This record gives sequence, structure tokens and C-alpha cells, in this order.
Amino acid sequence: MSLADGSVPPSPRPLVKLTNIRKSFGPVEVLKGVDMAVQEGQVVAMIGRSGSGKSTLLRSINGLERIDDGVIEVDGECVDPSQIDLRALRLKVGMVFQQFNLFPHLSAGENVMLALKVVKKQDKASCRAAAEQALAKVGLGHKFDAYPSHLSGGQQQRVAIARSLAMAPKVLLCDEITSALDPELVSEVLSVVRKLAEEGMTLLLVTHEMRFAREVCDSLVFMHGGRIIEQGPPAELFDHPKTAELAQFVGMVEAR
Amino acid sequence: MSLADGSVPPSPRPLVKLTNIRKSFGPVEVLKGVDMAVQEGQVVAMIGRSGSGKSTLLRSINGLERIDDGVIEVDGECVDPSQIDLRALRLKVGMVFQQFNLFPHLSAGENVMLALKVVKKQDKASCRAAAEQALAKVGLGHKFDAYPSHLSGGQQQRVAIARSLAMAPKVLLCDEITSALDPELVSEVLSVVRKLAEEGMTLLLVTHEMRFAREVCDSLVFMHGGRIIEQGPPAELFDHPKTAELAQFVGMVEAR
Amino acid sequence: MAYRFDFASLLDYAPVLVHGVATTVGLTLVGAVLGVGIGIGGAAARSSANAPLRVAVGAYVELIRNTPFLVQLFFIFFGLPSLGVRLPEWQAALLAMVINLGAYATEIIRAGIDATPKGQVEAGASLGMSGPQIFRYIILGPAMGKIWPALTSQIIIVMLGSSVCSQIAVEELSFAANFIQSRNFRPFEVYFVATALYLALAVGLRWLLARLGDRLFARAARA
Amino acid sequence: DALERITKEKVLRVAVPQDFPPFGSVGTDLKPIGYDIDAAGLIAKELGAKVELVPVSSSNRIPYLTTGKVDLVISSLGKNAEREKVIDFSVAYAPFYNGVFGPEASAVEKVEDLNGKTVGVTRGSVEDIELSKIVTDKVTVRRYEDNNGTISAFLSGQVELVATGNVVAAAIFERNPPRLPILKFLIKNSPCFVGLNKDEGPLLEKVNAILTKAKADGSLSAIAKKWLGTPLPKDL
Amino acid sequence: MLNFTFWDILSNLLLAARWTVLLSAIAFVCGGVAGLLVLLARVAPLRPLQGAMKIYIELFQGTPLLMQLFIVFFVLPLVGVETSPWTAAAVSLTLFTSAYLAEIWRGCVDAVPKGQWEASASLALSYGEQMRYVVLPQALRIAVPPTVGFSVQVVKGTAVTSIIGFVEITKAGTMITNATFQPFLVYGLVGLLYFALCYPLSLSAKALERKLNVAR
Ligand SMILES: Nc1ncnc2c1ncn2[C@@H]1O[C@H](COP(=O)(O)OP(=O)(O)OP(=O)(O)O)[C@@H](O)[C@H]1O
Ligand SMILES: Nc1ncnc2c1ncn2[C@@H]1O[C@H](COP(=O)(O)OP(=O)(O)OP(=O)(O)O)[C@@H](O)[C@H]1O
Ligand SMILES: [Mg+2]
Ligand SMILES: [Mg+2]
Repeated sequence: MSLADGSVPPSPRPLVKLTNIRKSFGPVEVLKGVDMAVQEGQVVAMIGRSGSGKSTLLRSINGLERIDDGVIEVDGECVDPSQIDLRALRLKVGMVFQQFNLFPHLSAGENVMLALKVVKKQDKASCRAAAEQALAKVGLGHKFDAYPSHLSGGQQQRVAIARSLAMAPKVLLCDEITSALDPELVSEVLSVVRKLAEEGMTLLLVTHEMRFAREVCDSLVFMHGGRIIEQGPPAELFDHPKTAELAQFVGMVEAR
Repeated sequence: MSLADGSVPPSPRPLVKLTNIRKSFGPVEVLKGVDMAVQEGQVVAMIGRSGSGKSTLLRSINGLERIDDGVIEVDGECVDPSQIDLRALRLKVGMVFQQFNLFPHLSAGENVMLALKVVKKQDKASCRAAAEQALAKVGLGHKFDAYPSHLSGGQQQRVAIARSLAMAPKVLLCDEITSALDPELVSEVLSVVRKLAEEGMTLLLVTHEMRFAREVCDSLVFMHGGRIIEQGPPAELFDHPKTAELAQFVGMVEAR
Repeated sequence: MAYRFDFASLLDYAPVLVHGVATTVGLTLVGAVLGVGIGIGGAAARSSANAPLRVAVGAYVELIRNTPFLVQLFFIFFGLPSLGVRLPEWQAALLAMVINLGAYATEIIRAGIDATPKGQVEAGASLGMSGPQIFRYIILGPAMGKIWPALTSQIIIVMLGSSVCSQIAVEELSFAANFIQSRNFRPFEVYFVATALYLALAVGLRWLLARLGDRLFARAARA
Repeated sequence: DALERITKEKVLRVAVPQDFPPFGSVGTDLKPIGYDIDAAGLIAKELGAKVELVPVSSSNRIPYLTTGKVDLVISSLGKNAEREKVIDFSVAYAPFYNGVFGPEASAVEKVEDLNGKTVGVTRGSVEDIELSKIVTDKVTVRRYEDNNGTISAFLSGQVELVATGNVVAAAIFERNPPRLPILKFLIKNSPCFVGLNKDEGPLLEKVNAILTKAKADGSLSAIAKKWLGTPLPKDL
Repeated sequence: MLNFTFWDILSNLLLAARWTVLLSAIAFVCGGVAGLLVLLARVAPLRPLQGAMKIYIELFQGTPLLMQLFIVFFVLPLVGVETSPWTAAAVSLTLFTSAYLAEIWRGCVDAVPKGQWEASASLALSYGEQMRYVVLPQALRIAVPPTVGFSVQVVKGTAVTSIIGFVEITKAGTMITNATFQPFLVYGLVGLLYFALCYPLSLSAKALERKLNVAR
């Protein structure tokens, strides 16, 4: 089904491999058989019109949406849709949301430490050390004790990134993580993501920041109507769209 | 106080004239003496960092915030802060909000007609004619009977514009009217604004759409820390910022 | 009718009033703790995946919320003995209050849980937390913080409602009022004082619970 | 004054019990019936007025009178000094003995035997006041709002013993309840009086005259026969 | 001696239920009207009026209905106001209901987003016009479910009037219990009767709320 054009170099074992993913909400099929692979260390951006299924695909990868059909393989282990306990999968796949979703009753540090404590059962001292390190990485080492409501949107989103990072996931999924931010706060979050990319983190991003996608990503995936209809290096896709849909999308985004 | 650089050509009587506007919220002075003038038919964009006082200034102009000091002159009539009844002012000054603020219990047409009926006391037929005309102007003539909840964000915002337009204000204030919209819906609202500008409407906009501001506006106003610290033709301000603050702001916005 | 007010005659009965206030306060505080406990359990049960449990708790909530407290009290005190369950009056009163508050608290807390943004739960899940962990660490605190004012009002309603426990000879504040007026025949003075005491208790309880809420849920309130 | 009003409006408002058989209870239509109701009817008839029955409980019957909601209290009301400060009493119209009652198995014979036991009584009744005077702290007295509560508490076993009138116990006995109240000891001989507000001299005189006449002509005795099973005692 | 059949018990309770319904209706209608007046005074831009209404609400929400009932019933006569059980019940239920309804409705007015006030203000509507055309219509819609829900509290509240001699369901229940010695049966029936009166109200409140949420 998918028009994968082979521009991603073949590799013995991708870190994330999606095969024929299908998902319906009631009568509406939102994902119509998606195949995709993300290599270790790769940074992949997903673009497409609203409603094309980007979020649904991303959420499927860590089990927030239960897929109807297909196989998700992360780091060699398969998840098939009938599987009940998705926690093992989620430990490998981190996720950052558009709306930050920080826990409002916990300080920045506690947000980062919570899962380390209750899921990984680490002791207090090593939780704290890991949290401090993660917050330092996003440039918020000094905000350990601040509550989310006292942080700017950009800072909150960086804490959310640190919270995921601290769990040491194999791959980090980011769903429009700058869309809820004031324009001037966008760059601080993007620069954190850029840094992660440079350090070799495997990233799968849904984004509307075309310039950023162009500069930072290794590969671009264009979704349309529940399918991936183009993928390849960003510059190529932007400058020489093969499909009318992508051409139109690029035109629309750049019109402003 | 203001660093008005005189780039706005002097004119016998500006449509909107602000003199030494001051406003505090509790102990915090948010507007620290703002002077500004908008000529008839001019399109002015206001830019500046979050918290610099843009919304507060705009809201003061139609009395949603009661100013502590200064004089607002619209179409030759003065409003001083002690004045109680602001309705006369509001008839001259229309306002469109970031969150649309359509009346959810009224259809698009009824939203537009309400103030015509109860404030302007127009008869039913002429209310309806005016509402149809206003909706047609924003390209929504066919949505007269649709309720806000059945309209997309872009359509809702266009109804909100029509609602203000129908009152035939002298000047229309727009506060980030595209910020709450999905990216692909932004352009339909901006094109309505562009059309209004071309038709000679006097507009005062707060916006983050820099490209739009550059193309459409006659004059740009840069606010910083409760003051206007630069103003002039958009191209000049963008390309040759005089202050470090504006230079930094332009850099930040264009960094993405 | 010329009536001469005589509040001084109440002084003889001060100990009765004090005893009444103490009983009312005691019943309310114990009832509130147990009732809120039931509410938390009930709310957890109502949002659990176990359908029979959900239905059972739902039936309990509806049954209690749609019958008067006085009838529940009579049922427990006069009715249950014919099934061989005989509770002394204060235990019967306490049980009735706990059951009553428990039902309301279940509904209130559940509303708080429902109001938890879905994203919070998803964030917890994508960090690998289990359902009960998410409930315990992410949902409960902010939910309680959010509904604390509603819960406070309900606790006060239960406190005021406990006045009908005088019907089964629980010696709380309105028992004291009725007892005194049946001895000194001065209903105005007695009821006036008792009502003022109730008002003071209500205001005081609200204040106390607000402070308690600040302490317990200050962090949740940051939401 | 009250008598004037009664003769003018031809309505006599009387507080009667509905939870105190045989003086006052309810029929299957929930209308009050009993000794006190018949006595109220007798007095009303002599006054040439229609009787309006107001059901009250022991604890609130005096407030009903003092707040002017009724003209008379005919509610098996016993006389004591405290009450005489607040209201006036007619001559006696019915015999009444208070006692402590309990189930057969209970070994109580005198006041001292009550120690450590729980006794139910109706708040504000003569029994309540008299019992409160003679018992020590070792006795738990449970005071219920009305006789309904007291009787229910005894029958459901919530209290071991009750203090009430002999005739009341007899009436309960007759209905064959699950627990039978047996007399353990007498507290007081306390005949019933009609209660009136203070300063209603004309009405008091009139009521006394009616009762005296009714005692003499046997009409009150007929009521006693009907509800208590025995004629009026001579010394009343 | 008298013997109550099951049918006697039930029919007496049903007859008594008339009074429960009637009392509830009086409380709801009078309380609703009074509550609306209190609401308007409570949200009017007039400080002293607001303060007075705040005290009114605090007073009647902060004291037991039972005590309000006793005071109206036994105390007003002492200052020369004649009160029958009917007036006492009607007056105290009205006070109780109006205080709660005013507070519920105020919450609904507050729930109308601030943007609605601002948008209508910038269309030059006056305070009265804003209330009449923009705020109240929206507040009214969201007020229906909690108002219907509160009517359950009113029905249950009428049980307390048994204490001043009203032979409504609860009082009838205690009287019959005494005549029949079957508390379990009688109070069971009493509970069922209340449930039959209240549950439909609860259900419709929930249904209305759901409808509202869908409409949003
Ligand atoms: N829980 C759900 N129930 C029903 N339909 C859903 C649900 N979630 C998503 N959808 C539908 O699935 C389709 C794809 O949604 P999705 O959120 O994946 O799109 P998207 O590409 O992320 O869009 P956007 O750019 O607006 O975030 C949409 O039509 C949406 O309405
Ligand atoms: N009602 C209010 N009470 C207190 N402080 C306020 C209020 N409204 C605005 N402020 C404060 O006034 C300052 C200026 O706010 P304003 O909304 O005018 O900024 P802005 O330039 O519009 O920012 P943005 O780009 O985020 O909309 C901010 O610091 C804000 O916190
Ligand atoms: Mg999405
Ligand atoms: Mg703003």
C-alpha cells in the first residue's frame, strides 16, 4: 500500500519497524496500512494535513492507541494488537505531548523522578541524580523545585522532555511539541530537540516547523489520508514533491 | 516618553490618538505612558514580546480595561479614565478577540444581528440585510443559520469579524486573531483582513504573523516593557532595527 | 403577645449544650473521615474496569442519594434490629452519617477524577506506570484538590443533617435544644442559641477544612 | 381572652397525643383516637364548639400551648411544680400511674436494680422528669423525641426497659408485640390534667365545671370504661 | 384491636405522599422565585446588596433545616406572628431552597466565560442587555441540570417537617410503625416511596446534563 520510495538506506535491523498498521475509530479508518522504519540514531519528521493520522500513528507506537492490525517492532521485540500489557513497550518508547501534560501537583524534579521511583523502583538518591541530570540537559537544572504553574510554556515542555529522557527510552516520540507555545518560546524547545538529535537520540517528530524539519531531520515522512505517500530527505521532498498532495501542502504552509 | 520617530506623516486629526496612557494591575505598571496615533485608513500592526502590554493597550482603547491615566481620543471625542459609560466609544471601536467569543446560543446570523437590534435599534429587515452583507464580506453568506459549534475555527473567527464590521466601527482592533487557529486555517482569516485593509478600513492589529505584517501594514509599532520603543514602516523596522530590543525580537522570531 | 426573653435561664443548662456540641462535632469529624474514605474507595470502584462492582457502587450511591437521611437513620436504628442487627444509637447515627456521606463523596470525587485531563493519564501511561499507580500518584491528589470545596460543603450538610439524630436519642446539639426546652419551656431562647451554635460550627468547620485542604492539596491546587 | 374566642368562633383547638395509646393513637386511617380525644370531644360539646385536634408529642405540647397554637392540652399531661410555673391545670380528668416496664426475663424490682441498665423514656414527659429525679448516674436514660420513638426503641430492643404509663404499657401489651412490657415498679401516681395558658381564668373555670359535671353524671366514667377497661376511680 | 394490613400501610403512606409532593412543590416554586431575586441581588453591581445576600445565603445554608423549622414554628408566634404547620413548613422550606438555588445559579452565571461579557461589551451592549441577551440565556441552559438535581434535596428536605407534626411520608411511617411493630417493612416502604419520587428527578438531571455536554 505505502508508496515507500526506498530513499531510507536499507539496514539490518531498524530500531522501530511498523508493518501494515491499521486503526479505525468506529466506522472511520484513520490508518490504512502504514509501513515505516526508523533506524537507530535517525531523526524522522512526520508532516501532513490535520486529520491525516499523524498523531494516531505516533500514539500507536507506544500503545496509547490500540491498533487493529499490523505489527510494531521496537528494538527487536514485537507488539501485536492483542497484547495486553504494554508497559514493557512503553519503557522503550518515550513520548512528549503537545500539551506538556506535566503533573501539576509535583515540582519539576518530582515530575521527572516519579516514574523512576514507582516504575523503575530506583532508590531515592539515584532518582534524584538522574532527575538532576535530565533537567540539566534541557537547561533547567536550576528549576528542580519549581512547580509547573510557575514555569513558562517553553520551560514546561523542556521538563516534559527531561521526564521522558530520564527513563532512558530507545526512541523519543514528539507530537507537535511546540504548537501550544507562544511563538517566542518555540525556539528554546527546538534547540533542546536539536541538541538531542546531535547527541544521537532516535527521534520521531510530528511538526509544523518546516524550517526546523529541513535543517535537523534525516528523513521526512508525508502522511495523507491515513497513508504515508512520500518519504525521503527533507530537501528533496520540499523542493521536488512527487505527488500533487505534497506539492499542495508545501504551497499552503509556505503561503503565509 | 515614547521614542516616536516621526515616521508617521503628520496629519491634522488622527482617527485614534492615545496620549500618555498608563495602566497598572495592582502594584505592576503594565502601560507606562503610551502615545500613539492611527490615521484614517491606516493599517497598524503592534508587535512585541509576551507580556509587553500589547493586549492591555488594545483593550484599553475600547474600554475593556479602565486606564489609570491619559487620554484616548477616537474620531475627535475624548475618553478620560473617570468616564463611566463607554458605550459611545465602543460604537466607534470594534474588537475581534483571539478566542472568537461568538455567542454559542445564537446562529452566525443572530450573532451579527444582536447588537444591531438591541444597540442600534434597527428594524428586523435592515438587521438581516446588514448581517447578510457582513457575512458575505467574510465569505460566509451561506452560513447564516449555522451555529458556532458547527463552524471551523477559521469560520468562527470570520463570523466574529463580520459581527464587528456590521456595527460599522471607525476602527477595528484585532488581538492575535489567528493564534487560536490550526495552522492551515490561518490563511483564510488573514485573507479577510487583507481584503479589509485594501478596502480602506482602519485597522490596529496585534499579530505574530510577521510576513503578513510586512506585506499588509502601513506602520509597525514595537512595544517593549509597557512602552512603544520603535515605530515606522515594517520593512524599515525589520531590516534596520534601531534598538537592541527590536533586533533581538526580530532575530528570535526569524530564528525558526 | 408580650414575651420576655430570658437567656439567663439557659445558663443552668450550659453543660447540656456543651455535651450536645461535643457530640455533634465528634460524630461529624469521625463521620467525615470514614465517609471520605468510603468516597475514595467508591470513586475508584466506579472508575474501575470491573462492571459488577461499578453497578453495585452505582446502586448504593443512587439509593442513598434519593432517600432522606432521616429515613436511613430510622431504617438502621429501628429496622435493622428485626434482622438481628442492633446498634446503639450513636453507632447507628455514625453509621447512617458515614453511609450517607460516603455516597455523596463517591459522586463528588468521581467528578474530580473525570475532570482529570486525559493527557495526564496518558503521560503516566507512556512513562510505563500501571493503572493503580496512575490513580494513586497522578489522579487522586489533583482530583481531591479540585473537589475539596464541594466535599467541604457536603460534610457541612451532613453535620447540619445530623440534627435529626435527636430522633433516636443521640444526645447531639438539637437533642440538647429540645431537652432544654422541654424542661424550661423557653423554645425561643433555646432554639436561637442552638441555631447560632450550628452556624458557628458550620463556619468553623468550613474554615478548618479550608486550612486542611490548603495543607493537604496545596500542591494539587497548583493545577 | 380564649373563652371569648372559642364561643365566638365555635372552634376549640386541642393538643392531643397520637403516639400514646390508649389516650391517643391512630386508627387505620391515621386519625387520632383514644381517651384524650374523647375527653376533648366532651369538653368541646359542652362549650358548644367544634373540636379541632392537633397531634403533638410530649416534648412540644407545652410550646404548642404557650405559643397559642392550641387552647387546651389534653394530652395525658401530668402536673408538676415546674410546669405550674408556666401553665395552669384543670382538675384531673383521667387516672395515670407511671412505672418502669421491661420484658419478663428482666430481674428489675426497684430503682436500685436499674443501675447499669438502659431505660427509654419520652423526652419531657412526667416519667422523664420523675425518673430523672430518682435514678443515679449509673443508669443510662435514653430520651426519645416522642412516644413513637420510645415504644419503637423498646420493641426493637434498643433499650431494655421503658418508663411509661401503666395504661400505655397495657395498650402495647394488647397488641401482642414481639416484646411484652411487664410492670417492674411504680414511679408515681400522676393523674392527667387539662393544661391551659396562664391568665385564662374564665376558660379554666368553665373547663373545671364541665369536668366536675362529667364526673358526676358518669359520662367521663364511660370514656374510662371504653379505653381503660375500668370505671374512674372514686378518689380522682 | 386495630390491625393494619399491608394494603392499609401502603395506602396510608401513599396518601401521606400527597403532602410530601405538595410541600415539595410549594418549596420549589416559592424557593425558585425567592432564589431568583436573591440571585439578581447577589450579582448586581451593588456592594451592600451583594453583602446582604451573602449573609442570607450563609445563614440558611449554615443552619439545619430542622432548627429553621423550629424557630419559624415556635418562635415567630412569640413575637405575634401566627404560624400554622403549613406556613412554618412553607416559609422554612422556601428560605432553605432559595438560599441553595441562588448559590447554584450564581455558579452558572459565573460559568459563562469572561470572553462573552467582553465581546458583548465591545459591541456596546449595556449591563442589562448583556445579562438579558448574552449571559442569562447561556447560564439558564447550564442551570437546568443542577436545578433539577437540587429538587431531589427539596423532596428529601420535606421529611424534616414530620417533626412539627406534618403527616407526610416519614411521619406516617413512624405512626404506622408504632401501630404495627413492623419497622423493617414500614421504613423499607418509606424509603422506596422516596426513591420512587426522587430517582426520576435524579435521572432526568443526569440526562439533561449529558444532553448539555453533547450540545457543547
Ligand atoms: N479518539 C478518537 N475518536 C474518534 N476519532 C478520532 C479519535 N482520535 C482521532 N480521531 C480522528 O482520526 C483522524 C486522524 O486524527 P489525528 O489526530 O491522528 O490527525 P493528525 O494528523 O494528528 O491531525 P492534527 O495535525 O490536527 O493533529 C481525524 O479525523 C480525527 O478526527
Ligand atoms: N487582569 C490582569 N491582572 C493582572 N495582571 C494582568 C492582567 N492582565 C494582564 N496582566 C499582566 O500585564 C502584563 C501585560 O499583559 P498583556 O496581556 O497586555 O501582554 P501582551 O503583550 O498582550 O502579551 P501576549 O503576547 O502574551 O498576549 C503581563 O505581565 C500580564 O501578566
Ligand atoms: Mg495531531
Ligand atoms: Mg496579548
